[in-house]
Amino acid sequence: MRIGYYPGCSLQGSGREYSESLFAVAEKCGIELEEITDWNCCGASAAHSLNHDLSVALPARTLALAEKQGLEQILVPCAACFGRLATAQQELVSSEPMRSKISNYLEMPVQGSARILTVFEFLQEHIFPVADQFIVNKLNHKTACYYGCLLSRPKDLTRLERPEDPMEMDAVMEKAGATPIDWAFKTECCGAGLSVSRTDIVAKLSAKIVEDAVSRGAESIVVACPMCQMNLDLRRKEINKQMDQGSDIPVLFVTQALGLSMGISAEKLGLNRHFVSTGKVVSCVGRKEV
Amino acid sequence: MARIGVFICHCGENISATVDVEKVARLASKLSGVAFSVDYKYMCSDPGQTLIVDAIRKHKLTGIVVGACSPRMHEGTFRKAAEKAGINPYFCEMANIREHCSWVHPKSDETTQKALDIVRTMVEKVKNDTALFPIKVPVTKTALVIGGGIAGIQAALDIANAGHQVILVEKTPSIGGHMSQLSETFPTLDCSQCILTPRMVEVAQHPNITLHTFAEVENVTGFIGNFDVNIRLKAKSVDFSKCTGCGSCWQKCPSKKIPDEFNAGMSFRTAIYTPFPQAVPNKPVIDRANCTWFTKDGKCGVCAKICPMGAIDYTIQDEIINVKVGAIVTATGFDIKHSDFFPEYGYGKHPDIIDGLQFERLASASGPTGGEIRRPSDGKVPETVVFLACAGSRDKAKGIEYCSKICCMYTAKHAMLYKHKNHHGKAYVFYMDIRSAGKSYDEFVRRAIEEDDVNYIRGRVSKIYEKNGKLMVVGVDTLLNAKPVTIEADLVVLATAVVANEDAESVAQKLHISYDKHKFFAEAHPKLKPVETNTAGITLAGACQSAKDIPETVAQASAAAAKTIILFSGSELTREPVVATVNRSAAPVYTTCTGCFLCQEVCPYQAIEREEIRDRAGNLLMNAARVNAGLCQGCGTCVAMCRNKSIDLQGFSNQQMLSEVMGLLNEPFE
Amino acid sequence: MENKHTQNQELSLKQQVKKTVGVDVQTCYQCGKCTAGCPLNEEMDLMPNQILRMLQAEYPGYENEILTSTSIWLCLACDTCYSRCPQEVKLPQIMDFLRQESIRRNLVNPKSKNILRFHRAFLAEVERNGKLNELGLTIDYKLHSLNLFQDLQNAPSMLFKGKLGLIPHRVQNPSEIKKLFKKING
Amino acid sequence: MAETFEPKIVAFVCNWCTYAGADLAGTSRTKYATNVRIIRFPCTGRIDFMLLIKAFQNGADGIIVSGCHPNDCHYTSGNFHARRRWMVFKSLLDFMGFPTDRITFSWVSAAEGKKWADLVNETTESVRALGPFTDYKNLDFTQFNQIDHEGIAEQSR
Repeated sequence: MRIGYYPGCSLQGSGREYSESLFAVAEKCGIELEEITDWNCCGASAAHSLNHDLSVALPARTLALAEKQGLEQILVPCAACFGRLATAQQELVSSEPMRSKISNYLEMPVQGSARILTVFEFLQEHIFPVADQFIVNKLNHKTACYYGCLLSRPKDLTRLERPEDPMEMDAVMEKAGATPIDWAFKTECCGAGLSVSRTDIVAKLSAKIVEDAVSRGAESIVVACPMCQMNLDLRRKEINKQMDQGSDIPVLFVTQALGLSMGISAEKLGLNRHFVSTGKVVSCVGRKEV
Repeated sequence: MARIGVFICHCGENISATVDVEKVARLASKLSGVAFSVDYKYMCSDPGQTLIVDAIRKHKLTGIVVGACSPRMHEGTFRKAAEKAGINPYFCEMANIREHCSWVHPKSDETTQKALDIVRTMVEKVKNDTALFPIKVPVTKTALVIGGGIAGIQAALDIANAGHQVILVEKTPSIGGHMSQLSETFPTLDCSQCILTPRMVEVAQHPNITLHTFAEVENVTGFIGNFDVNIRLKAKSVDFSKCTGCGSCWQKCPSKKIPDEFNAGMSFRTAIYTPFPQAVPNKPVIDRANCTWFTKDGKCGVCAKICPMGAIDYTIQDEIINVKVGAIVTATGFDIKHSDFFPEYGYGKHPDIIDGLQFERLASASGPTGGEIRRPSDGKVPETVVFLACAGSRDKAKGIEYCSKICCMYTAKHAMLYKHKNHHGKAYVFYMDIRSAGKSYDEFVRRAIEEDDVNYIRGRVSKIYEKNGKLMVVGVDTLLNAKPVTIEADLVVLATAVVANEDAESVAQKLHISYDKHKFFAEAHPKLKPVETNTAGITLAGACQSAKDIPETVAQASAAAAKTIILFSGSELTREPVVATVNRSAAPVYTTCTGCFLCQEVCPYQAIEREEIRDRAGNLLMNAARVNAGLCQGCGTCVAMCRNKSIDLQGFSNQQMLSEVMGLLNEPFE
Repeated sequence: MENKHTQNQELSLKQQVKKTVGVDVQTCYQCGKCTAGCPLNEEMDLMPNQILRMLQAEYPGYENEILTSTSIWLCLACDTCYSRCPQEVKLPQIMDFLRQESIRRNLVNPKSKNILRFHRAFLAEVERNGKLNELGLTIDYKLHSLNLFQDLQNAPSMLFKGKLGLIPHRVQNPSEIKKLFKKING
Repeated sequence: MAETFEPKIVAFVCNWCTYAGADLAGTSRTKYATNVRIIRFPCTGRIDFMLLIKAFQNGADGIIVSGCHPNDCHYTSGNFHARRRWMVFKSLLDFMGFPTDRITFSWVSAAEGKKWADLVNETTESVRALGPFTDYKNLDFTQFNQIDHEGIAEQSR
């Protein structure tokens, strides 16, 4: 079964360790990902803020290319990209006029037929069945699974069972031998698109998240969105200013954590690319008790 | 040879203003079979009716057509007149030349012509009328009341006090229903059990009431006045004839960790149990799903050893009893949503986010905390309590668009009770609107705000989460420029939506009554038949029909009782003879019915029965359909369905309808 | 708008929302749950439910007040409001529309200009290469927003950690994307 | 100019909804075309569609069949059976080339006097546009009684 892959721009830049770790894990489990040839940017929040048609057309181009490539399912690890692609797909499928309008813009047909996988669906359906034989270390520590907005909402797109208290990432971390904590900010917003233009806001929102995770004894925060990761990691200086006492809790991608439990090297998983040292988590590999 | 009389009414000016009534009368007299025709100013007046009676007698009329108003208006009046004159009342037909003609058309020849057409049509119909006689159905003067809550109790007592037999069936081991769980009741704050328990005892002791607790209606057949009901008496495992209710069995029962339904899951009960101290009957039953004797076959048996009367009997089986009743009162009550219904409030994972019924138990003297309001998690007395109105109600996204009606009042009551017991505590109520229409209801809410200093915040709560032992209630005050407010609470009470019981649908299907999309039972008419169902003889009482408070429930229960008592007022009831009949004739034909029973499939009332036609020797000759006149409501769907016209509808027979069509058109319109 | 009287003049903002976004703001019954849950409610000058109420009320001057608010630019489209709204009002989509309308009517609040600049810089970058290059974006944005020193402490380390690529990623044929933009922007 | 053709419309209605609706139109004095003649059934479920054919055979130009709205049937399901049977019957008529556009199927409740008036007016206009229904009149029923011996002989050869 071919699995298409849409990295999106962040995974080639600020979030590259996400794709590095994802590929490392996939490779370990002998699963191939087929990148969509000549994919383009999804338009992110800029497009849907400024121009609705553009916010559909940009993802539509990628979807059209995927169809040309004959891909029936596409993995979109980046939460933001997933949101845009899934939303665009929904519009294409539900409105014939929109569909013809867009394929008109693109000068190529587009159906929006391919199934778009979240990183959780990918892990559950393709990695979980084979994972156990590759998991060599218990990633023995308390972790806070942080889902953010775009992997939880809207629920008809993200298909989470408990959109207000998701468990999908927790399941992955349990596989990795960690102990996910029950906390209150799983699906709160980190400030996302305002990262550059209103860093002050991002700092405030992210601070609440880090604070709650730390106050409940989490030793790491695990994410599945490059924007969440960047805000919680790159913005830590600003975040710490917002907190009574700062925190150096590392922020990992779920695939990095899983990779560690599979004995993949920290370098290969891009754990050196973080601003807040990930050493703590690396060190609790195979640790006895939590 | 038919001799029809035609009587055209002016209705003052109402008809004559636009229709040339004289002309209609004149031309009508020329119609074949018409022996007499006349017009008059007010046919429905006494002189008008006398005119008709005399004409029938004088001209030996076999049938009459009254050209006047809608049959829905005066058909009865003129049928009586015909009867008075000595002809069968069903030989009287109304030609509706007012509502359908004179009032909707201008004065013109067309209008007059139309009036004539209508009259002619009915003349053709009356020629094919047959003598019909009201159907008499015997009545079994025993009522079945389903549900032993306050609705069922009230209905049962009213009917019983009118001197009729009542069979009261209750699903749980005791009557009392939700009302017995309540602490105090709005707007008077009198203790719920204090006013309820006397009624419960009265039911138990009433000579006319047979009480079956721990029992459920299995199935219902028959029809108004003559229902045939099977009731399942679930195995109590206790011989009530021996049991004295001493209670030593449940005191000794080792399985003590079963969530207590009566205390809304906030305490535990034993496997052999009486739901609560004032239960009626006050004798225990064994909950076999949780009793080790049944789960770990034959283990334990302590209760049997301990019982001084030897009343415990593990071998008792479910028993089905059959009863015949004339009327049924449905009072199966309601349920509420629980806190696990709310994702944004934590899917019920916080023990200190509770629902209204749980708070009632906390506030009740007979409750798990003896009436002290303590939070479930650690038994601490909460310093701050937040109440959320409209939890789930008026929430399209959650599939409950309707208002649950009682929450505004009981939330005010809850806040009040809390403040009365904890003067220094803080009580907040998040609300959208305050719906307190009812006798001294709004005054009650004002009291909560003004005298008990409850802080009402207009806005909905978006999220509740736990932090350092506090519940963070994230809301908004829309009366302060939509100010976001987060309240740190120790206890949160959700006024969760009132919903239908989960078995409501199956109950409705057993009774053949209809229900709305929220599974509340449907009344026959929203205004004029609020307690009847569209199945004759079955009435509704209480919250099974829609969310209701106690006064409303009691009122409706008494109304249902009144309807039942009216039904029982005569030894038999009379019904319009507009029913279907399957033709019958002498041997060797017997009937043209071929026994395909398509009619049976389409009949909404199960009125079509299967009759075996046998010869004298008793050999089966054929199966044919037979209509149960008691059940048939006269819709005639079976008639349209019948392949060879073997079934027909009295009053709207094939011959009558055909003659109408012909009469309408066989002469020129204009 | 079938109504003769309004046929000729422009649609009210409420009517536009109904027509282009397909959301009827009349369904909002002002429970305020959207505001309560909004992560940015502390930053906003108009609360989400107030914007809906103002759309409903259509008092004179409200349209400008809405379109010059900073709230419409702060909205992160995190969907918290919609996911909890009892009346299922698609507020994020309304916000998207209001932003675009605010630009069209040239009513963007000066305080929000930076957010708009960032969005524009973002799309400019996409228009150039079909893909986003954070370095290009940051430079472009800083030139427009003129706060040159923000993030300066981060940039080098980002480069060092290989998070900012110096060689921009491109689609095979960037002109294709430029064409797409041209077509859509008309 | 030639006088306008006045179509004959026969309405088959149920007693509880549409008949009452027509009564309401009366009590509220809502004016409508005089072309309609009402035949009252207890329920649309009672209507034998062969009667429609009879009506056409006897000179009707158009027909209205109207009862309670879905789920409002006084007899809970009669109108559904009517609708279901109408579907089948209509496809048969269409197959036979019978002009089913002369038959209007509608729901009018006891509260919809105005809707009844509109229904009558609209139907009257649409049928007037269709012109008189002559197909039946043109049939020579006498022919049915004569047996075509030659034809049969032909066949048997």
